[in-house]
Amino acid sequence: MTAVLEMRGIGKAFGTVKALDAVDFDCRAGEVHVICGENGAGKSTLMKVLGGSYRPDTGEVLLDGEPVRFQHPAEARAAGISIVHQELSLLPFRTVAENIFTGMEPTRWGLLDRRQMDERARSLLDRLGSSISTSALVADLSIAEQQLVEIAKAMLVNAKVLVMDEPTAALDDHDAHSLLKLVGRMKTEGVAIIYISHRMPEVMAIADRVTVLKDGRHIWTRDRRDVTINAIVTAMVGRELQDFYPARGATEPGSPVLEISGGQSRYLRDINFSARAGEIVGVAGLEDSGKGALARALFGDSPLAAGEVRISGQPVSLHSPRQAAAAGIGYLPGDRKREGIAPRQSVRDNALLTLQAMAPALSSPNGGARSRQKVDQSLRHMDVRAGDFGQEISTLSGGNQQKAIIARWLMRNPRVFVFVFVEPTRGIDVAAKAAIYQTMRALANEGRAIVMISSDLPEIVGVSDRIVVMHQGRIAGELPAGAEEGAVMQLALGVAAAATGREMAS
Amino acid sequence: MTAISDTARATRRLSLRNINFALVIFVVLYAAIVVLQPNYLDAALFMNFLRRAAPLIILASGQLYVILSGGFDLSMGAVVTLVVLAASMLIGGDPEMTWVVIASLYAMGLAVGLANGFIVSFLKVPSIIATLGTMLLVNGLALAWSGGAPRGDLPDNFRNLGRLVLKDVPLVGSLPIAVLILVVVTLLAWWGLHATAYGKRLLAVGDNPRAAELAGVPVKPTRISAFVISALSAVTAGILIGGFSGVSVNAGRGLELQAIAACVIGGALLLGGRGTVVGALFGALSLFALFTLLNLLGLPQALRDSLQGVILIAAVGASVLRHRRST
Amino acid sequence: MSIDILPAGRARRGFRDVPVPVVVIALAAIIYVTAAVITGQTNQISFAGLTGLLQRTVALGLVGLGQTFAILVGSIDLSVAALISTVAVLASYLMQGDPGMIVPAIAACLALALCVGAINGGLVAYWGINPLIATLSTGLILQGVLSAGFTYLGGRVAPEYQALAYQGLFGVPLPVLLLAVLALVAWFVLAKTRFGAHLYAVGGNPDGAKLAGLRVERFVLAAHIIASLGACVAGLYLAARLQSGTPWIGRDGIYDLESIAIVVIGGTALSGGKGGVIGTIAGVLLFASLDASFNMFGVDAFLKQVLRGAIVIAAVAVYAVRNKGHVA
Amino acid sequence: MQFRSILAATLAVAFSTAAYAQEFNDPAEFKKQRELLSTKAEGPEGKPWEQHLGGAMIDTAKFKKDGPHTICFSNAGVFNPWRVVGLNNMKGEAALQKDRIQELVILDAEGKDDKQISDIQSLLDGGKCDVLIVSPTTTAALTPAVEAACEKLPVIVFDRGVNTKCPVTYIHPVGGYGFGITSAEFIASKLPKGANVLAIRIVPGVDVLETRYSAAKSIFDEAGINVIGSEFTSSDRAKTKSVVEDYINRGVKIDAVWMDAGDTATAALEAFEDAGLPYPVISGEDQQDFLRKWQKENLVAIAPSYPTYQWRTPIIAALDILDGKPVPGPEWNLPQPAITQETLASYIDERMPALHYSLCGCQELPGYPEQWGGK
Repeated sequence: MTAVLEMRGIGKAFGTVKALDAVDFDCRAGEVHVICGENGAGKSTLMKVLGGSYRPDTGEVLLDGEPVRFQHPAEARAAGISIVHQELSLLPFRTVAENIFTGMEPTRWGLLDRRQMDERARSLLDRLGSSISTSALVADLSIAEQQLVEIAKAMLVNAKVLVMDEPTAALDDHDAHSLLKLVGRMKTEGVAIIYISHRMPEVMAIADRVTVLKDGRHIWTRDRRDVTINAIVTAMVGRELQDFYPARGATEPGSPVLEISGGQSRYLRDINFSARAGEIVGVAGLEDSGKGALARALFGDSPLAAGEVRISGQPVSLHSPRQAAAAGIGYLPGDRKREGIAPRQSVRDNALLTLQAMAPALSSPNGGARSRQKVDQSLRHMDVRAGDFGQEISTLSGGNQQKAIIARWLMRNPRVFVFVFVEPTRGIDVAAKAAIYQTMRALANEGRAIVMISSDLPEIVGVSDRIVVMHQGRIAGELPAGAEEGAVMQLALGVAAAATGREMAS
Repeated sequence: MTAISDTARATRRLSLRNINFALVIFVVLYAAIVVLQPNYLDAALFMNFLRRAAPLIILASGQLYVILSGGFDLSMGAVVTLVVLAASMLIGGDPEMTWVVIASLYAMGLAVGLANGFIVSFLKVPSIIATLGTMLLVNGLALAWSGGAPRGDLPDNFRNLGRLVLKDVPLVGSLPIAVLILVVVTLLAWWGLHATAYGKRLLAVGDNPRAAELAGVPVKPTRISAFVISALSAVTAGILIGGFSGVSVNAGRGLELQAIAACVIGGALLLGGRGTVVGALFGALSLFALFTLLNLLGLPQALRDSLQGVILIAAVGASVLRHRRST
Repeated sequence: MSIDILPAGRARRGFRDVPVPVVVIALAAIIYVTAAVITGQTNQISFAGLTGLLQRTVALGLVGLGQTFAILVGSIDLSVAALISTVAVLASYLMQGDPGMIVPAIAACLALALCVGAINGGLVAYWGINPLIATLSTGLILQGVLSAGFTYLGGRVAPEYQALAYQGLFGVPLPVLLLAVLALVAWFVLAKTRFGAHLYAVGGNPDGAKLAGLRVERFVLAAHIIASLGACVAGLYLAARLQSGTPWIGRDGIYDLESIAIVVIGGTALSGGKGGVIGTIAGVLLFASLDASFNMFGVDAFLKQVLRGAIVIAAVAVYAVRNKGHVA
Repeated sequence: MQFRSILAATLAVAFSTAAYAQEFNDPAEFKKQRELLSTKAEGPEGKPWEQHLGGAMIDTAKFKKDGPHTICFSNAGVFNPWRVVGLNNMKGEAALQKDRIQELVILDAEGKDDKQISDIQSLLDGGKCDVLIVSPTTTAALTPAVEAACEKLPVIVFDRGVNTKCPVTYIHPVGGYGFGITSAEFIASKLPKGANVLAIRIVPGVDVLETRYSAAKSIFDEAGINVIGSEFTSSDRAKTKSVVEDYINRGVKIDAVWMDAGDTATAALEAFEDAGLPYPVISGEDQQDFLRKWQKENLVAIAPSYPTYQWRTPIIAALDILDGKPVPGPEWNLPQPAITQETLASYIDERMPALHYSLCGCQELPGYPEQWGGK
């Protein structure tokens, strides 16, 4: 089998930073070639070179053996390279059909052929097993549905090469499964598929070959048969990673720190939920199961309409994030870029933001607990890597940004009793993941309650002391530490709700 | 690691250059003024220059707060007009009334600022439209109240705020009251933005309101107070303008755009998140030095607009290029 | 299952689903008719009264059409007022009453608008200067050169040209027809062509549009050129209607801020990617019926300003208030 | 100095290639207005708004109509105090004649030519008007609209004119040349040859203002007086004061300040006060603040006027026309007096606001002084 795509000796530097250093890569028709690497390893840069967003400094790209040099994404697209982007590139106020055809609208006598658009969009979505209406506005879709539209958009062109950059990051396990099936089908149709993922089980499930990049260099490319998860991880991190998931707490959890009884809202029904000091409660569920709504309710972002919330036994009112913060809840948002960082402010100011938000408005920004030494200490404690904590946070990698945001809440130590982590490791590389799990465990061991809301099943199972599974706005059931992924999935799908769920409610 | 510290150094150099750019423009323009008119080097004339520039600088400092929060305040000029007209009508030439009336002027400013803030924060009207609306509204109210022709008169103790020059002051020679007020206001603005937790909140809100909210920042109060500060600074500027030159119906015309321009020349990023009071100060001084220079050159009035446009494009264009090169 | 989890692609019903233009037009009609009835000037609801009303929409409507394009791609054009003045003056200066110069003068004005639009678009799209600053500056430059070069009325347009602004077809004034035709063309372009779809894509998500293979800069440039052409046509219309252009008609008409206001009132998002020309036409109708109603009630000039300010805010707030999240 | 002139010249050349400025130097009109200034007015003594300077009368029998009448007025706008005082005068006159007037309908064009054309159109469509008064925003722009109105109604134009003879009469004071002549001749008479005068003006390009400067300039040239600068200040007091300060700082002695409109005269004087210099000879206008300052500081000054009482005349003319009485026409020249040292005291009224125009002829009208903002 010959390679459809070949990239030889690709180098790309930004200023003095070498993002790619003589990387070789190829992909054959009908294979899934997975690229693994930490954030900043150069995966996205390599794909941007392929997609025509960047021009390489050195090396060449060959498509069907012919050298190509893309000046603009338009050319790459025309050449049959199709990319499902990690960052959603959709238009919220346009319909699904219009989005799928962005830039490739069919015309008839010079006019948009909307009927053809609708029909072809429908058949694409059907192929993806989705029933989204083609005339729905994208703004009205869930994140998972938007991801499907994104994939449909990439499939529109009869791609020779299909690049999927963490396509399952936003999907829950169920949707991720159907996506993987689809990838398998496309493979049999002879498409060369380049697949980027941080989810190791997924990698092992679909890969034909695996390539590992590190620090902009090609480490190795091997057949799936010849690799193990451990080997991949070791190559990515550059050392052996032990104890990926930290050991569970040695002591029994203490008294309940956070209690919700009778919680109701537009998206939630009958929420009775508690988290005790020293435990990590994992909240699992499908997209739209209400687990996101639960997180937002806990942080006062979309408050409960009825029910009672207590923190350390005291009833609290959570009607705004500010109230929640004041009540002692720390919140790590899932969408770092949109909800986490203030990109143009310094690392230090980002870490200080909550303290500054809660301090008297006219007090010094660096007074008392907000002193520069204390922030720096906190940032170093979190192992945030930056040349200078005074630089803008947007210059840091995603993992370091996430750690800085955790530091933001740690700065409020000891007045934070509950931490709510939403998708704590989405888009974060393996090494940084492990560090974040360690931190969560350390926070719990200090006597706090941790609520971890995640779509990543291995993470839920690996980290949680207790697993709460949600289904259609209700708590479907609860499972102990170390439960099987399958059991979680059954509850999430509503299959096993009857047995366990009722037990828990009583 | 080395890569990161390189960029870090680059950003630090950059922020230094950011301030310097407006400063450089100012120094160059003022040097040109001095070439034409060497007596502008006299302390007294420089003080007089500052006295005249004071309202614009104060407006720019207030506008900066709104710009940093991610918005615009187009209603500033109308507030200046309102202040000048209201002062003359309420005081009616009676010096006893001055301080009471000044207090009520600030109350009016507070009301306008609150209105702007509420419309933007709660009614979710984009600030460019919201403050355009209040601009029309306030201007109309001021004119309707005065019947289109100002009534009453400003007594000397009010006028002195913008007009009086203290002579024989140690160190500086002469010292206009307006410059004293300018120094106080600029220090206050600097303190509020760079030396309080509030200032950091404001920057975060302008940078990413959603993230700021989730970090516990009271986004709406922060944003509303930015509009209030802007309106209060417009009141201060209005008092100085009324003091400097007396009552007129178009005292504030066009000042809002000049204030925005000053901030932008001073390196503030439109739509929020980056900017400094020192930058706005030198931005306003540059703009004012430009006006003075053009006066001295005796260019046709009309071309002064053109040159202002060229300077704006140059200032913003240059900062865009600098940023582009650094990333 | 009473839970309110909304299914994919559902159709919601309610006030928010009534298209903005419909609401705005209804509001305009109610205001106008109420004013006419209350003040007893029911003959303003006649054909003549209505054409008079429509005539009031022409200049602002033409600018608004162009402005819609700029705002749709997420930009904005503050230079339209200065360009209107420039075009009006240039047209009358070049014509000097000579009918033979009508076509060359129009061509020159269009060429000028093309240049101004290209400069605006270039500064915004290729140089990356904030559109408010870029177009404010080009406006200042234009206005300055104009007032310096033409201190007084620069000649007059040809009588035949002037007649165009005052003649009608079946009783409908030609300028109203012009606005209607151009609005139709603009609607057609935005709704029915690839170019239009691409403008929405560029405005709605510039990064996404680029990844989808669109040359984003070109569309921003094109939108600015269209905005300038809109202002140009408005300037040409005003030159015909006023016989000669003065260097301050654009500024006095506040066409820059008012055109932005009507576009936004018509439901086009300042952030781009949402809205259209029907909303703009609705917005200009609202402004015109307000104008006419104020006249009927004999509202004092200053009070008029107050009311207009309040209405601009209220009209946008009615829809904006339901938005979740923050605006700035 | 050289640097300045080179820079100025370069810029001027760069921008002025397309320069096209209408000439405002019409010697015939200059001469005519100079004569009118000394012409004896005809009409009732002490009521300059009913007087006229020479000219023909026009027969209006064909417009005769039974009252009471609806008078419609399309106003350019009320964007400056002069127009505000004027509009009050007109309303005052209408109140005085309220028995004969059913309604005075006023549409305000807010300074927009386009809107004024529509306003006139809608007044015609409304069908209520018996007579139409127009104060045009711009001469040329309003011509077609006025022509259309003439076909339906008697039309009276005042302040600025239109390029058509169709209105029954066009009411205006002597004019801009007259204004310039009065002020400049006074200044020239007080200064020696070679003295310096600074001209402060509002905006370029407005006919009624440009003629004032053109007349003044030619008189200064004739008298050998240097015009050291001509600056536009948009009626902005702060700008006026700054501009004058800049001129003072140049170190050139300013012997006189000539102004094409008086609203910022006191601001110009303040610049001299602040610099500790003696007051210059100055020409202002008939606003109270200037007159008071003049009296208080014993200035050498004159206040020519473009009297606001001309706003009363259109109502008087309208009623006369509808009565079929002949009126002065097609041009109705009103007298244009100046306030001098001798007459100064009689024009000062401490009750009135600072920017009130003394030649309003409104002292006897109902509602004075409250309606004009007085106490």
